[in-house]
Amino acid sequence: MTLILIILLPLLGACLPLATEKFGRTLCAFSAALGPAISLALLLWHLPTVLAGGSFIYDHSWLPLLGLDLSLRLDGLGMMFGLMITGIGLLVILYTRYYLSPRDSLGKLYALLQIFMMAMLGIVISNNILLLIVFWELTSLASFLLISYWSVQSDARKGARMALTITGAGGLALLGGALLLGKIVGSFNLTEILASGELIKNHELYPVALILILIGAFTKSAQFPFHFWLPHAMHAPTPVSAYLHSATMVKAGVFLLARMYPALAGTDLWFYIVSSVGLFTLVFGAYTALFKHDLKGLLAFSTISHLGLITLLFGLNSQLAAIAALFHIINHATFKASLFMTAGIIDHETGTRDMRRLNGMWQFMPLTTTLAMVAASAMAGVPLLNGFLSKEMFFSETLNLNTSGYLTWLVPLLATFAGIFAVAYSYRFVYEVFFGGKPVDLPKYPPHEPPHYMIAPMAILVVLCVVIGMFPNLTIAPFLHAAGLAVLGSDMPDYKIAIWHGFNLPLLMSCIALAGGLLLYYQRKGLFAFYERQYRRDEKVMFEARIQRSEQLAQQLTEKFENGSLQSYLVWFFGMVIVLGASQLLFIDKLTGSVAAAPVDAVSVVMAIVMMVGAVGTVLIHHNRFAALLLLSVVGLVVSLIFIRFSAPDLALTQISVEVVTVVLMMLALYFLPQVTPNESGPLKVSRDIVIAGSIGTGIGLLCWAILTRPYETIADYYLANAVSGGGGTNVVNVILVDFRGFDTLGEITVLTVAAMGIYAMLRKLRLPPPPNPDGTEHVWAKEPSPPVLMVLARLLLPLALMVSTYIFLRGHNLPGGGFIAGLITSVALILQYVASGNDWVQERINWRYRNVAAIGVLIAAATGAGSWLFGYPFLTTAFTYVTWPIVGKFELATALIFDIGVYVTVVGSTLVILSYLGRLSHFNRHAHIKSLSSGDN
Amino acid sequence: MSHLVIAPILLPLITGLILLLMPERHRMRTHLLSMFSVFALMVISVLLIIKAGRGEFVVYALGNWAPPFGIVLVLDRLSAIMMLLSSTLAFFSLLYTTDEKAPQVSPHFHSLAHFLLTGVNGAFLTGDLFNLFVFFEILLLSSYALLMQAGSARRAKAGLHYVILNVTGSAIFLIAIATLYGLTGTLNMADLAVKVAAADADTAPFIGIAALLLFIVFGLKAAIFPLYFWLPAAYSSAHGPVAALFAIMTKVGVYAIIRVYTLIFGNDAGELSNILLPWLWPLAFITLILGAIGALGARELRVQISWLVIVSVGTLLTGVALNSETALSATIFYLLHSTWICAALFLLTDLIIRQRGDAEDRITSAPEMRQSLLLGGLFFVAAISVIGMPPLSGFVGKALILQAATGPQTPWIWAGILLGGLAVLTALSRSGSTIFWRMENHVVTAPAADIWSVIAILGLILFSFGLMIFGNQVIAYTNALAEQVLHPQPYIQAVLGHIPVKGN
Amino acid sequence: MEALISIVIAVLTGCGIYLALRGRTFPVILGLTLLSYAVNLFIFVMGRLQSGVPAVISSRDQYTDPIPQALVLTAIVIGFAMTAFMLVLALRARSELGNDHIDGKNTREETPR
Amino acid sequence: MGWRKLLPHPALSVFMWGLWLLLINDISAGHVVLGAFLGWFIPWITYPFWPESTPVRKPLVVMRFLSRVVVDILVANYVLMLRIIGPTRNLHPAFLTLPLDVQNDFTITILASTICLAPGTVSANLSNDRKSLLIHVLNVSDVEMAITDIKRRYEAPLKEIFECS
Amino acid sequence: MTDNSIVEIITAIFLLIGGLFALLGSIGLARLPDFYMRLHGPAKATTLGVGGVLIGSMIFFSTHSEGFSLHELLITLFLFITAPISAHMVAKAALHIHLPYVKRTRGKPW
Amino acid sequence: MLVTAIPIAMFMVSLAIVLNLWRLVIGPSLPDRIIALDTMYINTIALLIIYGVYQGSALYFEAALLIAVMGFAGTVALSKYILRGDIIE
Ligand code: NA
Ligand code: NA
Repeated sequence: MTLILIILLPLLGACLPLATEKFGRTLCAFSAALGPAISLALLLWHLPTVLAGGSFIYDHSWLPLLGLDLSLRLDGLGMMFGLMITGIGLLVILYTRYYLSPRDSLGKLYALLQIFMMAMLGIVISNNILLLIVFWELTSLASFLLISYWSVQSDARKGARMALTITGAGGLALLGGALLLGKIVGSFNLTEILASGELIKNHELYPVALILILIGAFTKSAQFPFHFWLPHAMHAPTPVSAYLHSATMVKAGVFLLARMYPALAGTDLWFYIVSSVGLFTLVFGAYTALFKHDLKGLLAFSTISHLGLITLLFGLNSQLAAIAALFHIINHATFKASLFMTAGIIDHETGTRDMRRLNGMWQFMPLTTTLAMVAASAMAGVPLLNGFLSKEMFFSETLNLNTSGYLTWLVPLLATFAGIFAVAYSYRFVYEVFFGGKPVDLPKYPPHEPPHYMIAPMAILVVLCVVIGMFPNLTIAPFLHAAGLAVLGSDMPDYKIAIWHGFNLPLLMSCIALAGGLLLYYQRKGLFAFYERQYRRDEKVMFEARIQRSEQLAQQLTEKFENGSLQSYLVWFFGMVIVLGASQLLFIDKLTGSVAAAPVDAVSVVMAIVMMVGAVGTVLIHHNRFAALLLLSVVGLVVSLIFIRFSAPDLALTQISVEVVTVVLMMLALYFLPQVTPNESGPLKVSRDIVIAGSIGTGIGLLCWAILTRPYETIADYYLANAVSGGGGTNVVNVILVDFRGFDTLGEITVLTVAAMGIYAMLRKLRLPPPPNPDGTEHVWAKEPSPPVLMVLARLLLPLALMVSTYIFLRGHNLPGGGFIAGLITSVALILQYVASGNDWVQERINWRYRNVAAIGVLIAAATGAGSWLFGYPFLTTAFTYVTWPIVGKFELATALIFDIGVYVTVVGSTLVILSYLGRLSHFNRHAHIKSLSSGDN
Repeated sequence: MSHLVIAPILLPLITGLILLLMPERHRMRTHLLSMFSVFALMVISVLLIIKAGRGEFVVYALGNWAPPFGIVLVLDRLSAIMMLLSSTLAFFSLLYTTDEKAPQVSPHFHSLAHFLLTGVNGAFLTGDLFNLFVFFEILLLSSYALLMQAGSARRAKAGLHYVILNVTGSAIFLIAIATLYGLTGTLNMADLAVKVAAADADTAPFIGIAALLLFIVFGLKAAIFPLYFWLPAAYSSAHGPVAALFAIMTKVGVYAIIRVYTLIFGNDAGELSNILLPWLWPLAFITLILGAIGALGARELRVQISWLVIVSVGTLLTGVALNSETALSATIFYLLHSTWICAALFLLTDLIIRQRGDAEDRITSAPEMRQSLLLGGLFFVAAISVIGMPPLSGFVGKALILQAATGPQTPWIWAGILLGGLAVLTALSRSGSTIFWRMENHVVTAPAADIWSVIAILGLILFSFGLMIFGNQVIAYTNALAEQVLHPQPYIQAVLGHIPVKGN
Repeated sequence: MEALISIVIAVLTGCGIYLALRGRTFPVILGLTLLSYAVNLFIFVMGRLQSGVPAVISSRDQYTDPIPQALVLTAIVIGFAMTAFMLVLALRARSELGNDHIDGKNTREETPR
Repeated sequence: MGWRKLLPHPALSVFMWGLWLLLINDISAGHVVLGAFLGWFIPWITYPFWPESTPVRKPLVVMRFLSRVVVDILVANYVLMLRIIGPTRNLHPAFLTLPLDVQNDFTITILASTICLAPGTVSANLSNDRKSLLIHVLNVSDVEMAITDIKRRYEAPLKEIFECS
Repeated sequence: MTDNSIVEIITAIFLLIGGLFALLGSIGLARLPDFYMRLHGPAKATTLGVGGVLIGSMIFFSTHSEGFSLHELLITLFLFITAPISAHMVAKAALHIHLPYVKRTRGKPW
Repeated sequence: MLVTAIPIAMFMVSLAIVLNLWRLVIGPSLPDRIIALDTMYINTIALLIIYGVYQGSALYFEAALLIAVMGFAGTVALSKYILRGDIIE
């Protein structure tokens, strides 16, 4: 449980600074330090056991089905990192208190730092690789926010995005690798994974898993070729750099190498990849660092180089090298953090970090100068400082490669080479900032020593460098031993950290490095010129350009498909239909089935021809819209004849009614549209469309033929058998509509109502003048609204039509008819009134809110359905009974009839909403038009 | 007998109708009724989940007609969880519109939203293929109407494309249904499963045509390549709350694909077993990739989020294509996550648009937002989740799907999902950092976000959190769900063995 | 007869799809209407072709299959609702886009107001 | 006036009653009752659309008029049909302007309809002042004769039925 | 000759006459030279033709099922009410757009 | 008798419909087309009635009635469109 506390305390601490910020900076800093301090204390509390080789484990089931558990383990490696994270973290908190200008929110920075700290602690004491990844990604996110702390600066934003993109990508790769490991081992528990090294390394997926995990580690640790985000992360406030980019974030990558060492290391693949990446990064980073004029830029590349060194050590597949790597992790953290703090102090005091302007600072800040010199010396590998010790181990390991070939001499050579550069840039750091003449127009002048409390954290770290360097066995050895145990297990080699190993090759290399470095620095002129000529590319610009290029490409590619052309979308759609349909149809051996076709009669052929002429005619004539509408009506008419011909009178009734209402609707709409379709399609497009239309038409025709010539078993008999006894009606189609499948009908009238509402909503406030003729003239319309002859007759027809409607409605259950058709007849009769006498006239006579009518209709139908609940039956269960009344005689009462009334009411309501609102459209516009005319007169 | 199963259809239907009858000026009353109804719906879905969680099928025979003759509603784990998803989504989307000053909500917004819910829930519940068509139409028409609530050139164009494509899709849907009926003589999905499995070599290829045509229809709704082209324009032109509601619609397509291609054309379908699979996974893969590319290239936040919807569809259908219990379970988990988060992002974008003046949600520098910290924070969290970074649910969903990948296409799927995630990360980090950080020096005078709007967004994000925290229970449920869905025999027996209430 | 009806459906489908691929709203709606006729006929004939035997229970013992008929009825109504909606949408689009092109492209014969 | 509201068009009601029985093809008691109800109900509910009453007088004249129209339709149609399929060059079409004596919209409507039904004539337009009717005649030799013929055969009886006061 | 066959013959005659008139009306529509002349065919002949067919049907069903079948009268009535109005409306439309008429037509439309 | 008369009558009406279609396709004017369509509706009624006699079934009567009603409504609306453009004003 305390393990969780170790992780969570910083998180809890994240809230405190935000709250205490307004009570002063010191309190804010204290509140920020509280969490990490307790975490540190808890770690120290566990320290004795861990140093003795023990470890603490906490297991809590979280998502066992995913394999993600809240499983924690505090062992030597975790302890080492944990102390580093909390310890340096506390120093950074203290440092930040003085670093940050009052303009910036201290609380926010603390909060983000603490979130980061929590994530980092989580990484190092996770005992579940998925949990590790959770924390891993959290560090990426937190660092994103930290780097972009000054988000108004474009560079900060870009740097943050770059870091996030690169480390995020690495995180994804790591996730992949981890899942593969889980697949191989059967568990995500790190203890189990680490114990299954042999299994993993012999698995066929090992190379993939290894590479994915290494990508994760390398991106985080800024190894080549993923290194470039780190220099640009320097736009973060310097405490952030001191923390993230020396001690923690970038160390997560090498931590992962250490953590996974038992499981993944030891193979040739590991050796070649890890060591060559490390080697290259080491050399490249050291080389580049020398030429950076920005203090933090220099430190960033130096960090890259040192991380390369650590990586190289892990890559060497030797236990001693691993120990050296662990050692260097600590050493690098101490001197690099203090150097970043130095950079921060310089920046803070002078307002610049440009080494070309900074000179002779020792006069202004001697204490800082002293401390920086020590730290830089540690970085350079000067004896009696901690950097020297691990570097010596490194040099000696490069000499003990257990491979043959050119690597045996190349590695030590390049290591020395990198050592030379390290000395050179360390020297440059010290010399060009603190000595070497007078400062050149500093933004702040004169600089002076920063507050003591700002120097204190740096001083503590420098003291550590010295103490470790001088008394390694008293200070660091136990920690290193414990960490080494965790990494290497029982294979712990015999090793001795000593300042003096006698005159040997590593010492020689160190000496060469020191001497060569100084020499190099004083001969730097030509080298700088060479560098300026050779190496002028800016990764940020390139990265941004690459991202922008990929965004542009993405956009172009997207617009290829997403071109805003409905025709193109439809072509894709129909293309899918053709491809998928053909994939089946083309491989059919027997198209025609076993059922014989019925004979053809002359009238049917004639009517079929009429219909096809109508359809083809609609296509040919479609530029003349009104005429096309008329031809379309022919098709609709023949469709209803086909329904009649093949025994479906209900369908014919519905079809013919819907047809007319549709045509009326189309005319209402056509009034506001151009009367003529321009000829826009080129011959290519036309032939393409003909091919598509022809293929699908043929396909559907063939499918239809194939089905019609095949037998099928149908459930129809059941309906025929139960329509009268169970549904109370002899018209089976109607009984299906109101009873067997009444739910469909309820849905269907809902659709109608929704359509009406949608149309109403769309027409509200729509202003739309009818378009002019193609030649630009206005249409000339008749002056008189309606011929009186029509008005008179329409009124006469209304009762007649209502009678017919009643008739159709009442007989529907037993004979063709029903609520839907009756509703349409009523609507058409009313529409006729609108057509004949105009909107206002009808509105004076029926001022229903048609929308409500439609809604009430659906409610009636639904309520009828729900009525069956009262009797313990499911929704829409119908009941009917035969009643005998005097005079009237026996007749049927059926709930289905009430349902059908609902249908009727809905149809009337929604049809009238649609038609009357569409009709009113011109009304609004005409009034608007008149108004504009009259205002124009005045 | 319990009528609870039909409540998710009837409750929104009747609410929608009553809302239509209420006078337009009673805005708050309408809103309250609407909210109350959705809340009740949420409670009902929870009850149904509990019911379905026991592993039994609840078969509700409408009109008391025995299947396959009447229409049945079938509640199983899959339909139950989908309804929970739709009701929560609706609840927060409607909650978002509480703001009195919000300009966009037209008088019929609430009733149309309820009709949409009717359609969605009906589609989830029905056990009848034609009835599925009817509910599809209800939800489509409601969505058309919701999309076209107010005018704008962009919306009109998007709406036109959306409607015409879907009307064409409906025609294909009908042809597929008719073909199935013409060859098997039934519409009940369980019965179809039996009949299709028994189809002989003579008729099977024609049934196969219907099967593939159905995929085109569902694929159009789900927005799979090459049928998704309508989506970015339509979703991005809709108002925030409408777009948030729309987040469920692609999932209806995904649901239909899962249902039909496991139940009817699944492992036991004889000649037609898994007829879809050879097509599904490459298309899903392309969808995923093109969606990620689209997100990368987007110039507006709304458009970008629309592409994220497509990415999620690609991911989901990849999961479906794997045709295994673990994969399906992961898919459902991811489905819950992606729907909630995409909805939250749509709502959030709406708030952003309101505070950015003329720049709206274009990914360019603009005046500072009034509440940039609040909105930025919400965006950051939602973005993390949608990218699939820990510690939010997207990570779990993605990890589950990756874990479930097996077979020869595994490298593709891994590459697709991981690289897609990277593209989305790049895209969102660009849009987020530009919108929230690249600010000009003055602030647009816009009203502060309504508290309910913020709560709605937070709520959706919290659901995503919940998925992570209660992940194990959720995964246990989705595992059981996947087991149930991939072994449809009990479903078929439950439906075809259903006995109507006596006495009719 | 089966061949004849298949040809009719094929022609209707083809014409409908061709028109649906045009560039202006009105012809597209005409095309979709044609397509819906084709589809309705297709559903209808799935109950096979029966002459003179409506699904009304009487003394006859032969009937046509009522289910496709019921489906067509629903399809007709839904098709009507969709057509109406599309028409109004076309008006809305002309109002917003200034012309009746399905992609809102400005063309010669009409300039946006 | 109470009964006028309750039973606005008694003749129409009776007509509708008959119509119902005609439609339903069944004179069972139930349908007689239902028909009576509908015959009352439908005119009552559509009353706002047709508020003016059109009292029909002189049933004898009505009968005479109707039979004349029917005979005209039957006999003259035959002649006309022969002309349609015969050589079209022999047809002598004309537009006639018929000055109207009848004033009531309803009467004009009936007249226009009758002219349309009558062979060889179509009433094509009604002037805005409702004083004259434009008629297209398919084949006419004497224009004046035709006009007086129409006035005598159709307009006069209609005026007598509906408008003589 | 049985009653039945007499009825059949009468029915047949009415159907044939009706069909013939319908055809004649449509021939008129198809071949007459100008719109106003073409209008005459459908306005009357076709209506009459349908009337004939309806009478045939009335006779047939009155004798082939129990009771009279008079409901065809309703269609006839309806057609006779509406056909003239249709013709009038279309003619009015034609006049409005100034459709040309053959030269020999006497009188002028207004 | 009836057996031979019905096909002949039906064929005559079908021919009439073909002639209507001919007029409808060639136009030349819109009123021509409207009247052609109207006539086609009426001929369809005839066709239906004859078919009803042929089948001996009264079930086609309603369809015929409805075609009459709808045909009229359609023709009126179409004519009004030419006259006024705006059919509901
Ligand atoms: Na019916
Ligand atoms: Na109008």
